[in-house]
Amino acid sequence: MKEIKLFLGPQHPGMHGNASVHMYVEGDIIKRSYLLPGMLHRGFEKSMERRTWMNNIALIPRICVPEPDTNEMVYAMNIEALAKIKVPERAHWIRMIILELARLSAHLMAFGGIGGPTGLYTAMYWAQADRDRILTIFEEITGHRVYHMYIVAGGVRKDLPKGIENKILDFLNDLESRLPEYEDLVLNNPTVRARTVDNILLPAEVVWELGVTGIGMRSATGQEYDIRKVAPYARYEKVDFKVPTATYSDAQTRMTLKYQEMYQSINIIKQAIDMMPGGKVRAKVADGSALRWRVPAGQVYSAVEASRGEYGYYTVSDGNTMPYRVAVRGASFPQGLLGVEKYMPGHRIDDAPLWFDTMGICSPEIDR
Amino acid sequence: MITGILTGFGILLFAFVWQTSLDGINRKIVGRFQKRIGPKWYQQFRDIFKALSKTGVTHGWVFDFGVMMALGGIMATVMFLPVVGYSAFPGMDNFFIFVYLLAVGMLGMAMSSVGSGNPLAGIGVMRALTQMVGYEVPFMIVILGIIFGHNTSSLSELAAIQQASGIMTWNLVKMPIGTVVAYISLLGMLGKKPFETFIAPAEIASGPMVEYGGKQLGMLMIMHEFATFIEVTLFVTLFLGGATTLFGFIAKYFVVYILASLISNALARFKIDQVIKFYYKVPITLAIVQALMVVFLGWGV
Amino acid sequence: MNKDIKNLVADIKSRFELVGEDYPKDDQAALDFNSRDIHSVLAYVKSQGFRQLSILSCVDWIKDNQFQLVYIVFNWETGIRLQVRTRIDRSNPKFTTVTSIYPGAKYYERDVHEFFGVEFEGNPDSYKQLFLENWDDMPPLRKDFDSKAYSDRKYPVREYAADFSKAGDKK
Amino acid sequence: MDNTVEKQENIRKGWDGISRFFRANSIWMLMYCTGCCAIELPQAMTSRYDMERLGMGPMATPRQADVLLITGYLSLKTLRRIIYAYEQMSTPKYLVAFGPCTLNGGIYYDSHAVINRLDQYLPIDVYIAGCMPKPEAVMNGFNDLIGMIKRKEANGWKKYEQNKDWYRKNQIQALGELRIKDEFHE
Repeated sequence: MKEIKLFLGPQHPGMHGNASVHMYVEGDIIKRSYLLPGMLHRGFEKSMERRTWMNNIALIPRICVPEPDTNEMVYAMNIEALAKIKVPERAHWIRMIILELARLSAHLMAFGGIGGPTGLYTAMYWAQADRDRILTIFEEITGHRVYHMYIVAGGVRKDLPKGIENKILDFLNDLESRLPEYEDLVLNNPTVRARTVDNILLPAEVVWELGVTGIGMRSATGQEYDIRKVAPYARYEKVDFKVPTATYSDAQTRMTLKYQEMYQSINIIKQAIDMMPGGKVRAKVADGSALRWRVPAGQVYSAVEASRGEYGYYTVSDGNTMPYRVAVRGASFPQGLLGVEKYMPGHRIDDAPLWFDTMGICSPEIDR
Repeated sequence: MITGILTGFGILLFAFVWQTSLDGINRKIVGRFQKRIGPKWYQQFRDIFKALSKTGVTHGWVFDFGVMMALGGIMATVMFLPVVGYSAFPGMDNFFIFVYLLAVGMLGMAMSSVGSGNPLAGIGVMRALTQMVGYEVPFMIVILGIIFGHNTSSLSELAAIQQASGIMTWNLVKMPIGTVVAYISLLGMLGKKPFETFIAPAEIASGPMVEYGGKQLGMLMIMHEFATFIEVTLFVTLFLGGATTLFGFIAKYFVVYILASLISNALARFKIDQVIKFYYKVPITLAIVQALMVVFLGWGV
Repeated sequence: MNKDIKNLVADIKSRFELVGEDYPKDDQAALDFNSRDIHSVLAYVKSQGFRQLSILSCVDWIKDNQFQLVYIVFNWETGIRLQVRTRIDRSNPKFTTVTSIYPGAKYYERDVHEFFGVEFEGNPDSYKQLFLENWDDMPPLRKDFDSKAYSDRKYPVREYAADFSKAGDKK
Repeated sequence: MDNTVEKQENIRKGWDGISRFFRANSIWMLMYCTGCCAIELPQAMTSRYDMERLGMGPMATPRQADVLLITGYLSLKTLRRIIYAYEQMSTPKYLVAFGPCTLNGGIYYDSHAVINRLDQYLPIDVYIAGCMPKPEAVMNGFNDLIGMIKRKEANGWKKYEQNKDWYRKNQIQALGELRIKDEFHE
C-alpha cells in the first residue's frame, strides 16, 4: 500500500496548541510519526538571562499557557532555595490555593478538551463556562485572568482580598454539584467509551522508558507517584488528600483520573481555606531596589506537580543581578517528542488527536 | 407542463427557505443546549450568501464540474419530491427515483473533492462511501418491507395509505422497529454524530470539504440544505404519514430534524470501523426482524 | 540534610571519584564527576532507584571555556533528587550519548545540541534541527550569542514618530 | 453607451453593498492558535461570551475562513506557516492581530526567534490591545472589524495584493526562503 504523508497541525482543529505531527500513514494506520515542535519557540531560556531576577517574574508565566502558576512557583522555590529566604506561613497556604485553582482550571480545560477529538463539543462548552468562573476568581485575587505574576520570591504579591474565601467556596460547591453531570456526559457516554476504552495504551515499561510523569505515570504504575506526596512543597504535607491511581492505562483511565483529581483539588482548597493562618504574606528579599537584587551563587532544581506531570526549573546563579542560566523541564516533553515518535505509530488516524489529548501534551512548554 | 415546472421551482424555493431557516433555528437550539445564546435564526442565510460572494479557488475542471453536478443533481431530486400534495411530476415519485438521483449528487461531490488532490478529502470521501454502505443496507431492508406491505413504491400513495385513519395507520405505529432503524440510518445520512466520521473536523479537517472555499463552498452548503431536505422529507413521508397541510409537514419535519440534532450534540463520534460494525450489528438485525414480521406474519400491513 | 542522601553520597564516594559536591536543598545533592565516569555513575544510580531522568541540561561557563552537562535524576520512592554534573571542553564540545541508560534522553540531547552545539556521539538524530528552522548563526543559548543584536539585525523594529511623553508635557 | 456603463457601475455598487452586509455579519475565523493569546479565544467562543452571536465561528481550513487571527507573538516557524495559510484563504480576507507582540515584539523584543513587527510581513486590519486581551477586548475587536467591513475600510488584502513585492521582500529577509521542506527533523 502506498504511504501518504499527513499533517496533524499546526493549523488543524484536532491539534491543541501550535505544533505539528507529521504522520506517514498506510491506509488508516500510522506507520511513522514525528512531532515538529518549535512553532512556539520564543527563546525563554535566553531571554531570562537578559533580565533581572525580578523582571523575569513577568516573563515566566508565559512558558506554559494553560497553567502558568506552576512556573511562578518553581521559579520562586529556586530563588528561595538559593537565597535562603524563609517564606511566611500564610503565603504557603495562599500559594497552595492558587496552585490548586490553576490545576482545576487546567483539568477542566483538558477534560472538556476531549470534546475536540471525539466531537462531543457540548462537554467543551460546559467545561469552558465553568473554567471561566475560576478565571474570574483569579482576576479578583491577582488582577489578571490568565497570567497572574502572583507567586513571587518570598511569598505572594499581596494578600487575598476580603471575602474571596466565600466566593471560592461557593464556586467549589457549585462545581462539585455539577461534576456528576460531566461524568454522565463524558465518562459514562457509550460513544465516548467506544473511542477510549482499551485504546491508546500506556504500559508501565513505557512510562519508565520515556520518563512520563503525572497522570500518565500514576495511571500505569498504580503507585502514588505525585510530587505533592513524594517531595511535598508549600504545605501539601499538612492537608489530607488522596492521589487517584490505576494499574491499567488506557485513554478512559487517564480521563477518569483527571476527573477524580478535580475532586481532590476541591478538597484541598476547602481544607486550605479552613486551616490558613493569618499574618504576613511576603518576606522582604532585598534591601533597597529589588531590581538590583543579587541572588547568591548556586545551582538548584525544583519541581512541582503540574496538571500534566513534573514541572521543573533548573536555575543557575553566579551571584549576579540576572540568572546565569535557567532550564525548563516541560511536563510533556518526554511523551510529546519521544512518545510521538515511538508510540504513536500503530494507532489509527482517528486516534491521533485523542492520543495527543489524553497524554496531556502542551506545546508551549515543549518549545519554550 | 408550465404549472408542473412552476410547482417544481416552488418546491425548490420552499425547500431552501425552510431548511435554511430551520438550520438557523437549530443552531440557536443547540446554543441553548450548550448554555449559550446562539446566533440569529437567519444566520445560515448570511453564511451561504457570504460564501457565494467570495472568490473561489479552482483545482482543475473536475473540481468545478463536480460541484455543479452535485448541486444540479440534488436540485433535480428535490423537484421530484411530493410535498403536501404538491408535485412537479405527478406519478413519478417512485421511491427508487430518489435513491438513484440522490446518488448523482453524492457522486458529483465525491468526484469533485477527490479532484482537489488533497489526501484528507480522499480519506473523507472514502469514509463517506463506506458509511453509505453501512446505513443503506438496513434502510433499504426496512423500505422494502414497507413497499411489500403496502404494495406500492410511490411516495404519495404511501403517504395517502398512512393518512387513512389518523395516527394509527402511520408506519411509526405499525412498524416501530423499522422506524427506529430508519431513524438511525437517517442520522448517518445527515452526518450527525455519532456518524459524523466522514467530516470529522478534528481528524481529517472536515473531510471532503477541506479544499472548498468561497463560491464552491456556498454551492455545497446549498446542496447540503437540499440533501437534508430530501432525507428528512423521505423519513416524514415514509414513517410519519406525510402531511396534508403545510403546518403538519413543518411540525413533523421540525421534530425529526431537531431531535436528530439534539442526539448529535450529546454523543461523540465513532471511528469508521465502529460505524460499520454498529450498522451491521444492531440496525441490520432489527431491520431483518421487521422485514420478517411484515413478510411472514403480515404485521404492520 | 536528609539521612538517605548522606548514605547515598557515601556509597557513591566509595565507588567513584567525586570532584565536588553541593547540597542546595534538603532532598537534593549536586555531585560533580569526571566526564569519563558519567555513564557508569548514571547506570549505578539508576540501579539504586533513580529511574527517572528529569532533565538533561547544559550550562555555558564561558570564562572557564567549559560546558557543564547536568543530568538531574529523581527517585520516586524516596523523593531524592540528584544532580549528576560534569564539565567538558567548550572549544570542542563532544560527549557520548546516555540513551542506552535513559532512553528518554534522546530529545534532551537534541535540545542541548541545538542550543549549545554539544555533539552526542551515538545519538543518530542529534545533529538534526528541531526547534529552530533555517538557523544561520551560532547555537543561541551560548553566552557569546547576543539575541538582541540578532533580533535587531533580522527583524526591523517599529520607530515611533510621535514622542508621547513630550506631547504630555505641552499641556 | 454611457448610460449602460453607469448602470453596470450602479449594479456593481449595489452588489458590493449587499455582499458587504453579508460579509460583515458572517465571519468565519481560521482555527489556528498561533500564540498564547489563543487561550482566551475558547472563553470568547464558548458559553460566557458566545462569539456565535456575532455570526462568527471557527472553521477547519484556510480555504473556508475569512479572518485569520494572529494570537500573539509569532516565531519565525509560525510566520512561515501563517503566510502559507494567509495566501490560501480566498478573498476578501482579514487579519486580526492580538496583543503587543504583533505590534512591536512586546515582551519578546530581544528574542532571537520572534519577529518584532508583523505589519512588515502581512497587512493587519485590526489590532487588539492587552497581554493577553480579555474576552471583552476580543469581542470589541471583532465588533470593530465588523464596522470596518461595513464601512469598506478593511482592505488589508487589497494592500497585500498591490504591494506583494514589498511584503515578499520582507518575508524573505526574515525567513531566508519562503517555501522549505520541513522533513529536516524526522
